[in-house]
Amino acid sequence: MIKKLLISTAVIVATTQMAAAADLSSMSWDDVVTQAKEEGELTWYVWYLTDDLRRAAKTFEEEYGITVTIPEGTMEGNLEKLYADKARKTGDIDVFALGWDSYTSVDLSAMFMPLTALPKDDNRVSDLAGIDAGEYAFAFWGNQTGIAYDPTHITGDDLPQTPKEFAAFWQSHPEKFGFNYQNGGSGPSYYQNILRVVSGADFSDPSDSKEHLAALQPGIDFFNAHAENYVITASNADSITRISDGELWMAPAWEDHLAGLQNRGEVRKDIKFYIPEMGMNGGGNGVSIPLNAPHSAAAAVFINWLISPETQTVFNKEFGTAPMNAAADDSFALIPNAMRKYSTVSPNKPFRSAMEAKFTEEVVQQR
Amino acid sequence: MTARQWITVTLLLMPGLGLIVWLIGTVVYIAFAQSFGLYNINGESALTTAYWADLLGNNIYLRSVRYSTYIGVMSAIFSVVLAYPLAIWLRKPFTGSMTIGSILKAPLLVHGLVAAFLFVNVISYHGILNQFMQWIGIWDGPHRLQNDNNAIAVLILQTWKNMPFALLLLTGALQGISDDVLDAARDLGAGSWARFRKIIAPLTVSGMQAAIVIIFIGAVSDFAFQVIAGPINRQSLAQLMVGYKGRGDWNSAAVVGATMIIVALFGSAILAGLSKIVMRGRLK
Amino acid sequence: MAAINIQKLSKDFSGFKALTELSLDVREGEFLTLLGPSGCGKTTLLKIISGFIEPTKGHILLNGKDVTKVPPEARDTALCFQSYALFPHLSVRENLEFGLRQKKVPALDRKDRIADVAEKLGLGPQMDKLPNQLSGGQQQRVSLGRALVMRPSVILFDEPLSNLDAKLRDQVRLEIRRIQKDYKLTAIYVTHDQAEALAMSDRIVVLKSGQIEQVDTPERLYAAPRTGFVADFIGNANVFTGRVLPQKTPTIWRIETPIGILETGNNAGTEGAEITLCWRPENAEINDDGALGGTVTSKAFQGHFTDLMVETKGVPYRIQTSRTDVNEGDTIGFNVPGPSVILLENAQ
Amino acid sequence: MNRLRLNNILMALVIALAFIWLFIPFVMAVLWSLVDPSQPWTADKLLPPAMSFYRWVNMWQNSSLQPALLTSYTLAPSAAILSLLLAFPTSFALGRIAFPGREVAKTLCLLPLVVPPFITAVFFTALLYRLGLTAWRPGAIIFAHAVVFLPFSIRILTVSFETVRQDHIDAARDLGAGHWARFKAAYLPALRPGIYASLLIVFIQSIEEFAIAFIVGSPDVVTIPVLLYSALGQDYVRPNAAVLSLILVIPNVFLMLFLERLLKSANPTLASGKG
Repeated sequence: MIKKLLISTAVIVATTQMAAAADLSSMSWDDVVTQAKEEGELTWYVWYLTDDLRRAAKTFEEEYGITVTIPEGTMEGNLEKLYADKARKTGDIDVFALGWDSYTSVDLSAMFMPLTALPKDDNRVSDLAGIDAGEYAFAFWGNQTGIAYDPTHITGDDLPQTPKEFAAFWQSHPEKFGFNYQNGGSGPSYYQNILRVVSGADFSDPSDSKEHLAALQPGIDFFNAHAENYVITASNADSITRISDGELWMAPAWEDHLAGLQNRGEVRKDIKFYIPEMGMNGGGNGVSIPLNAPHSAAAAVFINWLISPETQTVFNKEFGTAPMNAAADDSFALIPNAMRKYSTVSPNKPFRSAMEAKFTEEVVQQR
Repeated sequence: MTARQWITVTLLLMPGLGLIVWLIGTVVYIAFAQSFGLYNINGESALTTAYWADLLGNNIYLRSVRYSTYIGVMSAIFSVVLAYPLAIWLRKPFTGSMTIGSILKAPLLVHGLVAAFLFVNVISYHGILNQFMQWIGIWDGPHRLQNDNNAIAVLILQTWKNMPFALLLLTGALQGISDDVLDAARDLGAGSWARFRKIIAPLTVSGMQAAIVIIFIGAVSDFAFQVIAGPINRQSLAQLMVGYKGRGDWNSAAVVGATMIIVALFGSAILAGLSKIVMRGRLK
Repeated sequence: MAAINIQKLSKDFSGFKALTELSLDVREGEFLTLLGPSGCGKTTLLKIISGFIEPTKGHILLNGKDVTKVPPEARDTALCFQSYALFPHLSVRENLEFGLRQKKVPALDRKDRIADVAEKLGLGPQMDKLPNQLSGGQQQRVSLGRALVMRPSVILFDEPLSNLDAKLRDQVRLEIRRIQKDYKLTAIYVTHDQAEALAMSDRIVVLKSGQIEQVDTPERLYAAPRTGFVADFIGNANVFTGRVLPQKTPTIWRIETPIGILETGNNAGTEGAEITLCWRPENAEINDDGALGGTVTSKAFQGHFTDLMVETKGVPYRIQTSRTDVNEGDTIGFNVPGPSVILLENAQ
Repeated sequence: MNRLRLNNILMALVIALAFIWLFIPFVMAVLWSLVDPSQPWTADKLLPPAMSFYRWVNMWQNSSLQPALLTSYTLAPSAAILSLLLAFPTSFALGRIAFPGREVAKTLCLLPLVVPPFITAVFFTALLYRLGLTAWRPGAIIFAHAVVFLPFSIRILTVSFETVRQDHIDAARDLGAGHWARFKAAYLPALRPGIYASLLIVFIQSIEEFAIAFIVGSPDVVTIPVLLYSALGQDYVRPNAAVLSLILVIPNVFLMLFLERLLKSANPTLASGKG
């Protein structure tokens, strides 16, 4: 009765359903492109910088005449929708963006379509930060966490590189260093790497067993010992804007987020960025096509455009991302390539979420 | 009332009241059911108090309950305490009282989220408040006002948003008191304070209780103000619930939801009772 | 118990002159009624005496003390409101007790005074009820009781009976008068109902547009109204203008009026003078060979008398008679006895 | 008269407070919405160095503002109409028929106001998942909005039904009017202001509603409050948030003022709205 009731009150359901996803791998690339143009539209589920990505997708729209719609949504919201749509014959999602480290916790073959139809390009990246997504996903957005700092207060050579040096900085400049623990991954990447180095726990083991979490205790004590000297910020954006305002001197940030804000004139251009030697998480985001995508041809063509060397160079220039195509030019990145060797792999779930809950409860909540 | 009339009345009530009771009833039922492990979305349902036990021991949850109740009570009190004298002052119309009334009720027109943004904008590191304080020399440098720890920002926002609502209800209640009754009290020797305590307060208790209850429930279940302007190290019940739901942990979200309903009901009952005692001198 | 003197009281509501230069003395223990059409300033005067309105000019003395600037809560007066104004959330007992509490009268004394007033007003069974559970008459009595229990030096009434039905009004009227006498209170009573004024008052003040028209006992006001306004406002009166004719005998004056010539023993002044006079409809005596005559235009039976509208030479007037054989259209003759012709001042 | 002087002082105080409490924040928002990206508005300058409508144009073209406006301004009227239809029979019963337990029914109608909106949002979503109706998000939101705002429409229509004069109905009936004619002649004139007021109030409530739209709707359905919330969240850019705030507030202010005038002509009802 309830189902009938809801259907009778559903006044406006705008989405029109196209034909079921044709099997692309058997078609030649030109046929795929012609079918994509027939489909004429695609929906790309990506959860961050949606305004700027819409502007970036304009060049694709002009080139192929296929309109790209990017809905608003959080990462969790999109994931929830992905699982909810799985049961339907044709879902709403054509291109699905996902954080690279989440590919370990998703059953790729059951969810996504193999991207074999795309023309061969060995420079693409499907194995990133120790996770190989096979042919189900390609990385399109390399990002690296690090520390953004205000050069007017700290010069290049006395930048803290290890937990001890950070503690010393906190001591000498109280409340000048801040990091977030929610609304964005930059702060978590920072405190997780400090926990790793201080406690020496094995971060490749994903188990969230009691002992594994208990091993982190030295790191937890480290943070609580210096609680008064550092500040907790509200989100990625909050950390960076507070450096730009001059309230903070240093704060963890995403390389691409900082570059994007600087290019758009939101924050001061002179803010610098570096990866401390103790290492901070790097990774990226990938794209793939759900099995029941309504416009799979258009999706394939879009992905091909997205990870082409030309687009990756534009992304590097405009968003400061680490390019995910070997042939792309990465000269506009904020940091020299040599420093990228300090990039570490972020720990896997469920260990990571258990660690985040433990840090929130035993450090943030104690303040 | 014959049986036929009963049938027509129930049929008439079905689409309106019926749906309300169904939706709210189902929602509350699911909240409590899921908090005990039943009616699960994915996976099997089994009656268990594990979720409650787990959360009742969890520091974040306990702080969240205390924090949301603190916000709820303070917002209700501030809003009503501010609205009361204004309502009494505006009871008798005088030149300009209409404009003052509409100015004071203006915040009702502004959406909560917008209010939060405007407020955060004003108290931001380089906002106008910091600049003004520096300009007149009280502060030597800009102060960090945003996301302050004891949630003064959230309380200011709640009061900014709820005071007009309390004013609306109290003005309505005050209009129920005829001038003659107040003149009679004065004629019998009651000064202005005695008139307030003996006549105005008791007769506006029900209006005030309604205001306190609705504002308290609204403030306890606040999400937007907390997320935008609230302190970092504490979460409101709604924020915690949405957080658990986001991580797919529906059962913990249900426990927090159930707690919110309990706090809302018992809290408002206690506040209503207290306000009656304060205003009327006895609980009758 | 107090005497009140009102000296040159004026009240100007931004242009509208409610009261102008009004002076009045109220004797101790007297039941004085302020009577007049609506808008004549009687309620304004009452509110000034009770302190709710401040006069623009003039003074009020209570027992010789100037209370013009004293606020109502500090003035030894008690007001019974037209709307009763009982406290809706307090029981009858608490309503009666309210004023005593403000004056911090000791508990024992309060109990006695309340019991006394409750017994006098027959409110015993209603003591613990809320006002909305009482009938109109009972509410009125509680309002009266609440004022009486204060034993004020002056008790003020603002048309307290206007919301009661006729039967109840008579009964409560007598009660108020009886209690006022028992407690020997000075009372000022405002009403627009002349029957009430005549029945209850020691003296009546007739007010017209903010000024006193006449102050006197009910009987003299009825018998010797000063102006046409008072004559017609208290009871009914046929008012005419007339010219004095030459006198036949030194003690009889003859006055020519639009309906014929009237003779009276009262000194109407010199021959040819223009004067105003009136006579009461019930004083006319119908008999066939009467000096005056007229045709009956309408007839209204009122129980112990019949009200006749009569017309002579196009001029209408009223006659009340106990005879029941007169019908519409009859032409009747009648006399107006000399003593019942009342001479009025010319100022209308 | 010191009371008059006291009033004037207090009035001046309120106006000054209103200036700080209302006027300054809005001016700040307008200024922030005009900041041109060429030069960020830093602390030392009182006014933004470069002002232009770039932000407004940018938000109009690139952000999902247009779909959000479309969604909001189609969701709201549907919810208003649905709420009106659902409320009609109940209000007729509550307004015209005296049945025992009517007062209990009236208080029960206020249930949605007592249950926190986020509870309704989260566990209505749970219900949708259980029923597998997650594809019907717009319909679900319209349904949820209509039911959650029923207290407003029921209350207004009940009051309107109570103002229908029984003698009008009897007169029409006496003159041989059938059911429909009687409704048109006696009921409709008295109900019309109530119907408009109810439609308008639920419309405004639905436009401003955030909890259900955010939880039930995301990620497919985006209303203006949800868009504003996301702009204030992770990718917080102050000028863009300023633009969205003004877009959300300005139509509402006019709608509320229009409602105020309408209600003055109709009858004093519950015209309060909460963000």
